[in-house]
Amino acid sequence: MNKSKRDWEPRLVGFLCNWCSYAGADLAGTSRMQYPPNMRVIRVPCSSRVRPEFILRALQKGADGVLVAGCHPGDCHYTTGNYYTRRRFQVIKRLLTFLGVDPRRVMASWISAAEGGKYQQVVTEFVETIRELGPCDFRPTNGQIFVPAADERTDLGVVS
Amino acid sequence: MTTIQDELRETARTLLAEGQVDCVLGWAWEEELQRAVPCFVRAAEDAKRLIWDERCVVSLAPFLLHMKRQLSSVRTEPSRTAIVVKGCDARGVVRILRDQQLERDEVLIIGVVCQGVGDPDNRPAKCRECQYHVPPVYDLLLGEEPKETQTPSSPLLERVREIEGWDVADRASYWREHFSRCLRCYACRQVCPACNCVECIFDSERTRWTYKRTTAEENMIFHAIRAFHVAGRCVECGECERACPMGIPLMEINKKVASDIKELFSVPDAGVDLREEPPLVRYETGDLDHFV
Amino acid sequence: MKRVGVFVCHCGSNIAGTVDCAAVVAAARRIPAVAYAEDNKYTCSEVGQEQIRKAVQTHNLDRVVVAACSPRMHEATFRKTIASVGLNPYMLEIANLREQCSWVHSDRQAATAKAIDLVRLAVAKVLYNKPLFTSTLPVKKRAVVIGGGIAGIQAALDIAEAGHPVTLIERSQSIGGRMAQLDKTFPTLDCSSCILMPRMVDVGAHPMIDLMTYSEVEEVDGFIGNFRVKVRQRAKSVDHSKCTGCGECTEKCPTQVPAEFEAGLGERKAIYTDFPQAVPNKPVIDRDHCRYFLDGKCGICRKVCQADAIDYTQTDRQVEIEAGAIVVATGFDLFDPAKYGEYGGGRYPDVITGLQFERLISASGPTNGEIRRPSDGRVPETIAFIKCVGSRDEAHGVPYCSRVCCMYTAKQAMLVKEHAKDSKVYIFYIDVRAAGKGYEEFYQRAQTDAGATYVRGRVAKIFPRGEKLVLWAEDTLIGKQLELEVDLVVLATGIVAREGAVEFAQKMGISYDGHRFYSEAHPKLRPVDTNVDGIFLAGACQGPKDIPDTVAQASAAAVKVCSIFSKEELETNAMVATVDENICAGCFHCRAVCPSGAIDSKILHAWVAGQDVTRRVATVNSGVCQGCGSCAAACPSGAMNVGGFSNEQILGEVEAL
Amino acid sequence: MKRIGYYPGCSLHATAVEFDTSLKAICQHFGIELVEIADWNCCGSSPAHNNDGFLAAALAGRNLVLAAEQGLEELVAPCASCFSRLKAAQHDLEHNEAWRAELEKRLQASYQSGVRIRSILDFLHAVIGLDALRDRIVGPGLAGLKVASYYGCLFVRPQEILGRQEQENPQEMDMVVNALGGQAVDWPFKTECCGNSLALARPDVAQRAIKAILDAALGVESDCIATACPLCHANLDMRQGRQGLKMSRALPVFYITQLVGLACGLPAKELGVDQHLVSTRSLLSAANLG
Repeated sequence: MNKSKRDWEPRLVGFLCNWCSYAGADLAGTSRMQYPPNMRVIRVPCSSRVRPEFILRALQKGADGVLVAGCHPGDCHYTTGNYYTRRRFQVIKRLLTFLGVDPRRVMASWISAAEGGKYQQVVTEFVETIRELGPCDFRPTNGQIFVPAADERTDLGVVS
Repeated sequence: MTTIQDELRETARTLLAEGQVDCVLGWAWEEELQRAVPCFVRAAEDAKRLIWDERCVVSLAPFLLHMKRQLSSVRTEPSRTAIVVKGCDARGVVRILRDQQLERDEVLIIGVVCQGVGDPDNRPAKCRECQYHVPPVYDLLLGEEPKETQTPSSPLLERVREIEGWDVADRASYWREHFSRCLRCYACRQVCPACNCVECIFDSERTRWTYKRTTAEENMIFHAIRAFHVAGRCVECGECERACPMGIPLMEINKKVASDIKELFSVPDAGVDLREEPPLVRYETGDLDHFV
Repeated sequence: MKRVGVFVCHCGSNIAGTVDCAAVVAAARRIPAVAYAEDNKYTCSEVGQEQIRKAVQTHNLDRVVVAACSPRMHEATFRKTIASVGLNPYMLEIANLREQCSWVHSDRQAATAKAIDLVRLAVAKVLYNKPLFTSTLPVKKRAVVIGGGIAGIQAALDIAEAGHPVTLIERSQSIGGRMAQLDKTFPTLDCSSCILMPRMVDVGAHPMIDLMTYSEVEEVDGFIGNFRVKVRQRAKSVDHSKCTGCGECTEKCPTQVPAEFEAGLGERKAIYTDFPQAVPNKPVIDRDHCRYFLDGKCGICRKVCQADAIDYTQTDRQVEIEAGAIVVATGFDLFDPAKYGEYGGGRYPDVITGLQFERLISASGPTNGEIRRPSDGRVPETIAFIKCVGSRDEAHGVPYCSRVCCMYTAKQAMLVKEHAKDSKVYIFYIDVRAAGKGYEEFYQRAQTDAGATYVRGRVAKIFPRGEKLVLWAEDTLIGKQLELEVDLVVLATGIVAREGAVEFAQKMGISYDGHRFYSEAHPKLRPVDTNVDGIFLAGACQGPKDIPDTVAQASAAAVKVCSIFSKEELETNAMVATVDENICAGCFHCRAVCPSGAIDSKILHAWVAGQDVTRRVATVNSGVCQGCGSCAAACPSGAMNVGGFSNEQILGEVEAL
Repeated sequence: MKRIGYYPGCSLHATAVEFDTSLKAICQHFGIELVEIADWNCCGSSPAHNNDGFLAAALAGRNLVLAAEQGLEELVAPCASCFSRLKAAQHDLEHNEAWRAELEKRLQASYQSGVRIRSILDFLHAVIGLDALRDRIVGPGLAGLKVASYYGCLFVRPQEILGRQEQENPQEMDMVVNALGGQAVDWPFKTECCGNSLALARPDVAQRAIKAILDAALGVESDCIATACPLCHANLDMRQGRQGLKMSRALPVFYITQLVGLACGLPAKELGVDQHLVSTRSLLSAANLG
């Protein structure tokens, strides 16, 4: 069913909070810190904006690993957002592990706006971990990636 | 000597006669179905139809939710309903009250002391490990409180620990097999006191939360999200597993989440205290922090 | 049918250097919903923006994706661009091809593939964008300035001069801060008090400035235009309305305690003013050391006070101030010399800090301006200044340069000539940094006129030998170790963040860097803003700096405050939460997680089957909501959504993975 | 009867024999059973770790394996160099999987971490305890004897292995001296270099270092110097006789264990105080000790 590991490149999704982690990622950029290009970043106002539906849908749409990143507890721009993230994420991660998703596929990290280096390190290590782990066998079993009929998605369609 | 059932009927009759309540929601025996079914008694003389014995398995709490939805669309002047509850049902009522779907004065809780329902030599899992023989919340209590009852071990929790012990691939195939049988009939949602959404995201047309296919993966997403939505609020009443036509062990998932939450945030059981706060909408600055 | 315009930017070579922009444009054109796609060299330039405007009109686009630098850079710019041609400013999404793609990947093929993906994600998201609108909120035209040093004083005066009321909050008895402790200032050697005191008097007398000394900020909430600042005014035990500042009580008070203002070299009474020219020039009682409060005896100050101003019964008062903007000017602390065991900082009395030396040469200081050794009061014949003590020092966690020590050490060396002209001065340094205006010339004068001997090398050890202090050092220019006997050692200790800076930052909701200095919104373009709109920074609390830069920042912060107050109303955040009342079940989990208390409830009436039926649902106060989205994640049914980051938009991006 | 492992190291059986005899005397006095590690080997000292990291870790590491095998969870290594080498080996073997595996292969024994290595100062504080010292001194104990406590380098550095915060102004030996009724003088040369092995290769450099230490001790009018490292003792005691030092008066150098013995009234013979080059007799008789 899944592509052989040789020609497979890990696809990662990162939900980055706008005030800290996204800014940290930008800092890694302005400091020209190099890291693998496997991460697709989705910006959210706060890490507490991330719903479990997004994480599960991402895994199902071909992501081999999902990162949720936010400000260090106490530094949240909205003061309490990441406290809720911390509670929700621990419950959803244990639940997914229980239901058979490898725990290393879903991770959370506190990355401040001043920690460009940490963002580079988290992404690099995450790509390596997922490369070892192999593709996420979460896609529908009959092999082809589910693509709704063209008319049902007139507005978007599929490019690659 | 008078049985609980007699006391129940007498209580219902007086409540209705004195007009303290508009309706008493209890169980009645349905001959053709050979099953005890929910019964809405509105006239005092019908109180004698109410029964109480081991056949009263169905939890009546969710019906309060449905009544409220219909009632609010029909009745305006304040109505008050009495409901007959076992320990686990009472936790369901607390759930509905704490989720602000009902005002406290809209419901009168008649608690009955229960030693377990269903088939005596094959009790449902929830009865075998039940700690709430006496409903944690009630206005009236029928039956004497048992002397002291030691807290039984939890076979369900042991089962969860066992599953946790397997390696990831085995767990994945275990659940994939169960979820491949799920019809998405949503019975588990209909009987759940914690599922009080007006429109469930899985029915939503506007926002494409999920696809309508019932593959093992889609069903896994449904069950993971359902378990998360009720996380910290599930009162472990076991109705979802009982109602599931395909025999999917939903209580194993609920027990897993409930024990995780208890361990992570050291909070009491859900649906026991009328002042409880759902743990996932609160925080402590000192919460555990496994993050990198 | 939705018509998306995609504009891929080269950003000179910043993006085009690693990403094949033409390929990205070609890929974008293949997306059905994309009606027009082009690339240009500088999209944010006037030319680039004009091309967007033209394309929107000619191709009748209804939403735009700009694939360029980080949205945190020019999202606002491009929103104005599309608004100028009639599009709702929020029908825009940015794909971050620079900071998170071209700059961080070197392989052109992989970077281009990722760029295409990022554009696809942005297009997928923009398809679900909805027009959003701001509303307005009244601005409370009062500023709160926290910290009464030169930064706070300057900011307060500038704002007050612009005609807006200011509350200046200072923790100690008097305003003046670090500058009041200095004798002279570089590079002009003019007297610190002479240039500071007039400003302090202006603040004390200014009709628009409420001065709250001996007070601390306890809590800050609210948002730009509508902050609520809770301040604890500590009991002064002196009724300043009656007190005439005659000083009789301080004179007669029997209790002597070390004076914070004198940096440990001098004493003050239990009822005291920080220094003679203090503003307000009315004392406060230090209840931790006053005998009356310790054991109930004494009460001399009350006896001698003709104005009957002493009032032991005063209690702390909590004051809540409504303000539209806040300037943080909380200043800095000095590196603790005791951490340098090898120099005997804090153990040998004649090893002092630069600030203590300032107090020695200050006319109002403990030695009335004479340079005397704290140990035996003798005038030191040889003095050694050691620079970079707790600066540029990884081992002690202070890797940065504190910017001011080279200049004030040169100044102090010149002042030795004035106060003790026969004394010999050595200055141990690594590099001399004199980058300000007139600074290099000042440094040259320190060597020629003052005859200070600059020795390039770090001092390894200081130890007493008889009356003298022995320095083991090295002179790296001549490659020799040297041993030097001196009478006084002055350590130029580095500037570090205030103790408690982190707790204060968390109280304000502003972020701070690895060294606990407060973080500016952008190091080059927004040096006085913080990440919280309406809160500005001035002075060393943002990082080590000298007085000219501090005053410049203070005036900059003041202008930012005045620009807020120039508007009658403030535009509120457009990207706020919204409730779909049809599916809200009224469980109010949203309200439980809302950090700004923006969620309320209301009763919905519906006419059903001839009956008026009621239902309670949540409502959002769009003025207060900051758009964090916690509620949207806590709402199981998705009734609660957030403009700009709606469930549909994020799911759209996830779909395009 | 408290039982604790003992790793003497080569110098305590040779030039620093009085360190060994005084330690055994006070252990006997305080009822502590010293169990010398059977078949212990050389700790490698400076030559090993200057040449081959693994050799240094293995040499010292073998002693840790022996200690664990002989059931000694806790051991005292009085010599500062042995203490430092054992701690470094423990640190390396716990962080370097390859070296650990190699050592286990060569010794055909498994390395268990967790043996608690105590310096002599740690031993005096944690095993005997300051209170016990105060209780057991005879009469005025050291009777106000002014002692300059000299720590040298290996008790306070390197920080990543010893994890000490205070490296410039340590207090452990001063506290012992005060507990013994002596008067620990505050002086700035507690951790300055004693010249170490340069005393052989470059006597001129070593002499300058030693002179600085001795002059500083004389400068604060101390009666004697206390030390806890055989090499420091050798440099400060043996080299005092050189003419170049031109010292105003002789300055006896004691091991801290000898001072403990003296304060507890143990006979001088047992403490080996007469085996120093700088005579201690006149000072001790003046203070009627030993």
